Amino acid sequence: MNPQEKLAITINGETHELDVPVNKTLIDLIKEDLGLIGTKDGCRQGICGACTVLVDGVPIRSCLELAVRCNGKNVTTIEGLRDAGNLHPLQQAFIDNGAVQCGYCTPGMLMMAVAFLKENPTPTEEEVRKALIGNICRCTGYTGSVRAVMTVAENQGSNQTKSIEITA
Amino acid sequence: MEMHGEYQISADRRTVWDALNEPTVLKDCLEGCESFDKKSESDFEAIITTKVGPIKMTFSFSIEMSDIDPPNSYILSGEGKGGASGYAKGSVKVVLTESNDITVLSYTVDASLRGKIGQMGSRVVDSVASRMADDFFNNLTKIVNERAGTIIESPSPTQVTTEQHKPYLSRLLLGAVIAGLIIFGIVFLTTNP
Amino acid sequence: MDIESSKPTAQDPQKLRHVGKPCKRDDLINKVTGKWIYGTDFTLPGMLYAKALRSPYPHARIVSIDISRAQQFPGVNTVITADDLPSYRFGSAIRDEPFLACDKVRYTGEPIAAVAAISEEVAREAIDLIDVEYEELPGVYDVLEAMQPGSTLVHEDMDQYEMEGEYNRCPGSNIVGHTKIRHGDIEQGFLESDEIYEDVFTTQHVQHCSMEPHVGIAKIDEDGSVTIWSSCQSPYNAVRDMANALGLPYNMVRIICTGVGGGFGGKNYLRVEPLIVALAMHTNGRPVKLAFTRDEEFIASVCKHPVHLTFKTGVKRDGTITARKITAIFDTGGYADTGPLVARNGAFSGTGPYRIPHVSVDSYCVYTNNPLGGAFRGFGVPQLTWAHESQMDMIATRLNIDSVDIRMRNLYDLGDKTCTGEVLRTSVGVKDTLHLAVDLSNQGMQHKISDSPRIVRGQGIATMHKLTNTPSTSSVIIKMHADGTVNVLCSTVELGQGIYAALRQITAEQLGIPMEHVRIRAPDTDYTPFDQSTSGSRSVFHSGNALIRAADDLTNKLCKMAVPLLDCPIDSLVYNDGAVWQKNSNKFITAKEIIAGHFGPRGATVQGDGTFTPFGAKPPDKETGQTPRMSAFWMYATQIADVEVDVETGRIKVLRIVAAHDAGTIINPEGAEGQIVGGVVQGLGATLCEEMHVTEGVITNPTFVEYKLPTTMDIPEIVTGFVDSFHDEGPFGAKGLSEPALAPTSAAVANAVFNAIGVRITSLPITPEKILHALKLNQIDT
Amino acid sequence: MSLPNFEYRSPKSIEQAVALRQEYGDDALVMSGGLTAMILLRERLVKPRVVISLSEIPVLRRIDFSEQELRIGAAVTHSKVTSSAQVRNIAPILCEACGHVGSPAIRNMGTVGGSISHGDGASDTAPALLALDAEANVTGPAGERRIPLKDFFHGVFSTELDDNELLTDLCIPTPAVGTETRFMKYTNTSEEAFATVTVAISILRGKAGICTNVRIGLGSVAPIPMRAVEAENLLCGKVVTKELIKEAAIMAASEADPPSDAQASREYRRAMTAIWVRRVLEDIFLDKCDS
Repeated sequence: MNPQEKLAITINGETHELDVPVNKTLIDLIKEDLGLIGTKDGCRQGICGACTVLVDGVPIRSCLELAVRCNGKNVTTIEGLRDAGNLHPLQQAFIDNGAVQCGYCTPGMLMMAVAFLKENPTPTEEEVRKALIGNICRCTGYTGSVRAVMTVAENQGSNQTKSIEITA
Repeated sequence: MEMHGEYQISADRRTVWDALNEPTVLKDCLEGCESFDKKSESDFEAIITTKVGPIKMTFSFSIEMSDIDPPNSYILSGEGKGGASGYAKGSVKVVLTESNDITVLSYTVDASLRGKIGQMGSRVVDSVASRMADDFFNNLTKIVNERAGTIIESPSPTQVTTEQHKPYLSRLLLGAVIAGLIIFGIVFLTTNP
Repeated sequence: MDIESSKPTAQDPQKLRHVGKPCKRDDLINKVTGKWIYGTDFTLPGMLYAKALRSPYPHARIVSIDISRAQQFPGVNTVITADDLPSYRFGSAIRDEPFLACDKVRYTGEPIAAVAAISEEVAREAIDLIDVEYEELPGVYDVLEAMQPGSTLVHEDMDQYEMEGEYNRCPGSNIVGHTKIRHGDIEQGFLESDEIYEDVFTTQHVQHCSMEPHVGIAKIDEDGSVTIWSSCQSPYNAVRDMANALGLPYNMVRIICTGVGGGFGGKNYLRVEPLIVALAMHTNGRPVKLAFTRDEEFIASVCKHPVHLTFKTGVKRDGTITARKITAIFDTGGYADTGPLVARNGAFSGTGPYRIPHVSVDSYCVYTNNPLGGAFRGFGVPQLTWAHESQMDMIATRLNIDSVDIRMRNLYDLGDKTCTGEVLRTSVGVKDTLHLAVDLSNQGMQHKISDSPRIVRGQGIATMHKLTNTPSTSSVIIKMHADGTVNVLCSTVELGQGIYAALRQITAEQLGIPMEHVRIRAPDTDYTPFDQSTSGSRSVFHSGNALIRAADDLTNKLCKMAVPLLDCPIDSLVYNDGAVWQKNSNKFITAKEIIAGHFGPRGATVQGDGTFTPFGAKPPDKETGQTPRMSAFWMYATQIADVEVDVETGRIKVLRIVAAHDAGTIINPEGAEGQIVGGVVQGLGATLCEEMHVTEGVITNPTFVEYKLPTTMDIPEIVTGFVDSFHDEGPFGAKGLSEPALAPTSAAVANAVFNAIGVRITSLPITPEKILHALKLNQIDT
Repeated sequence: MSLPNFEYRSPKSIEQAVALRQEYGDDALVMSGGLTAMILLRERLVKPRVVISLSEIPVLRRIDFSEQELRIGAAVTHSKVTSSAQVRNIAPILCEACGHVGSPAIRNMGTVGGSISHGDGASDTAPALLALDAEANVTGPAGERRIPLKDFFHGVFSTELDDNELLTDLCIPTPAVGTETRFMKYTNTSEEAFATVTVAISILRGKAGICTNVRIGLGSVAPIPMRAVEAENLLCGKVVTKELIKEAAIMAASEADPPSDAQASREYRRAMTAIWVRRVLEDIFLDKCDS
């Protein structure tokens, strides 16, 4: 058996103490050990973006990160976007703007969009496209997801509501 | 993938043969060659390890001689099994010509490589392949020239022609394959005539 | 009420409550929260993980396989090769493919052995311990060479394979399918023409790249019955092909569909299932799961057929086409898969939506040792459209005729007869799509014009038509619960295209109940009735019509049950808005009350059953391709592309694509636009940057690092529009929608590039390198 | 699908890391951002006994600057460089280069030191660092040594680093006043693809338009990130004209030794080297000559 290490990791606000083999990737920890199936495995080379999660608020490729390297870190997955039952505004906007068809790229794209909007609340469309360049979608042709992010940016900009603080 | 090149060695053909006669000389020229032994008149086996960056691969080769026209030219074809990391296959035609007191060794290689190495991207291989072949011939020229005296001029760079695109596996290790194949050819020639 | 009278009349749209209105899909809430379960997420207790050992050689004899080391590796449950299986062979058109390679391998990536182990890592390590001795054979990689008599045979014993009826093959050669169309007298046609132009076009290997790789789990019970959980498009294709391969009765093979992360045709037939079934036969009942890695998606699944197309067209000086002779050669790789059907489909749409009196088409499906060609969104039509729309512009230039005019002169009208002898009697909106595209295009563009002298602008147009696989059948069962809410049991699969929303709209409209009362979930062939396939843009038309019939059957039953409850004769009763009414009175009884009244308070379910097959559709004649009805419906589309070309680098920037489509009545407007935009972007990928580089049967770029898909930064402004068109046999007048979206894009872009810099690229993809090379040749000529 | 078995070490200081490297030699795989290491592991191209992670060595994630130079720790991510005000005002083309690496999430993981020590000819950041005349600060058992970046790359995936050394900093000398720098990454398939050619140029324009300190860095057009030395010599000490720019561009293209792959052929990469070196030079000398 591969050598194990003790790992203290917070996932979507819940802290776990686990013994983890050192060669376990973060995506395998999330999906196999913690049963959070929302993060998707598309290419295992860091190109398609379906495996994007937030580590301390920063979007990374969970297929190219070792679980043990996230010791003491705060990981947010798609399952962590819901805040007390209601959807994150971006989740609702993706539904309303035709940004989702097969849905396999959606979790990764949402995590990237959430982190991007937090850092850049009033982006131009060009900036939104640059932010999502690493999330490949084969069904929608991207116009829906770019429109969804722009809509949320405008709504947040206009009524200055407290954007739902995700558990990162 | 096709590769061909030419090397001018400042020694008469006899000196080139003598130098090439010593297996230790050949082993020094060929980086990563752990063993090579003669199985029969025209069959050889060799183990070659090559290292590119962090990647280390070991090939066990079985080689066969054909179209032997001593001492002018011959064709070598061989197959190397590298386990999971890949398969190598290639053939080399070598021609030795002598003009006044230098020997011109020209070679034409057709080789392909398959397996997991392709994951590193096909853009990697040509340069590695030609570099390793160049390294081999530089070493050879240096050693032979030490014996025969002066160096006439540096070898012409290896031209790499590419048909449309490279086979699946990167040609990363072709250099080892090519150099290895050429070596055996020469070894065979030297021991035969 | 018999079936015929229930045919939908042209209800005026305002009265419709659901069809044609925006509607929220009920699968999206689970997808944006990561709850939707795809095949890759699916696990079962005691499940084993599988890996396949794949051939590195495109054509080789298997001299020996030593699996002993793999068998002893800790954690390995089973290792199998072809010797552990009876000689099962599968294939939808021709049963030519073994579960595991036995005598020789015919394409790089063909599975030779398979391992089932307690974890993916163990299976992965064990695969490396299997030693195979190959004897490489000379392969055939050029499809033209593969067609010549005497060339290397990929399948020496092709004549012994069982084959579907309608494809004709030529044993002793590599030709596994040959479709012919003979209409009028082709030589006479060329005599009547003023000019004859012969042009050659080619297309490349393109991979579906569904974001979810192929995945499946198989389990075999003591009684020998096979259960497969699979992320597949067409469960009944899998039942038929697997049962035929295993020699089992159909009811012993059960396909349970998981969520699907994109299909695009790649998951329409068996691909991962044979391996997991072969392993499951040796794991003593434990389920076996195999999920392809991304590089297996390139080397081990099917891709879009590269096609060599020769178009010889005779035209009058005024642009009227008098004759068209087509030779299309599909490179279907080591095994046929559904190649013969794709070559056939391509042929029957191949002449383009043009009235041509004299037509001769020969469409071949040819074995090589290249990667496998299979079903890809468009089924051969995008390749043929690339040729006929490129040549149409080439002819327009040669005759100095405007490219819109030359099309208008030849496009079909209502009542015209196609080259396969079908009279187009309804919904022929191809000219309308041309007008709409031109109107939308003239409304100006967001993009400002570049002022650099190196950037040149151009615009191009392309028009197309496509049939759907005909005849084909769909059956549906509507099950009404005691509370009046409804489950629809159908085997159409939600791939992401939004089909369940459209089918729920049709059901809610027919039953007059709210959308929330209608649910559809993934099929299970033990329960859901037959549906031929989720492909060919056929689902709305066929499953929609089946739904209308099922709703009639259900409402008839409710009316019969209401007779004693309302105490009046059957013919005085009518069903409307979830209840049975007595005509010209306000007496009514709701469905809920009918069920309670008829079956008692514990309730029951009432099922409506509906089946639909287009009437009058006969398979085409094998020699001439003639048939009174080639397609249940014809889809039309016109696209206009605006491009900028950098004349120094050859780089193309597509500024805008206008897409005007005739899909009949649009059931779900938002969903429809999404299908067109997604299709256009897929079309752009195949036009500009997607190519599987295959050298001597070996793919040199099997990863997303070197096989590039369009990203958010590669998409142009996309303007979509739908002509209003009504198909008298379609549900509410609807036809089909998704496939045409990517067919005309390539030719529209190529025509725009020609318009910009006078350079004609005839091979896909249109790379900057090809443009620079062509520009240099031009400079030498001029 | 997971990785082969290995032991994991996460040293807390450079000294500990170097000691580990010395102990395990080439039986150890160093993981900085982890992008390349994870692909090598997953494809079983390497089966190291130990993986050494640099993610817990804070000093490697620092950016400091002094009068003479800007020092960027080897474990600084591409995102951090792109958003660093210090780097932006001292070496703007490095910000631009890091901003073109892969995609946002890749830039949050990949490190400047990781991509340089990998020795990839198609690196986006190496041409910029070459143009900036950067030096690699390397620490080994015998202590630190400085290697000019132009001598750092030997061949495909092979660099000056030997098995028990670590790249710890990249040091960029503060450019002289009047230095003009430009960066351009050209891809010919999709916007997210590897470069077809990357050009980074730094030129000091002295009085009367005489140019000195000319450095042209090229990526993806040779087995290693390279300097177009011949082309630089053509420009050095001269007043730059349109003609001279064309000449230098053609010279740079002839110095290149481009690979052929699925993205672009050797000939096309050479042609694009000439086009883009010329365009970048014209952009620098826009006022001098009509573009």
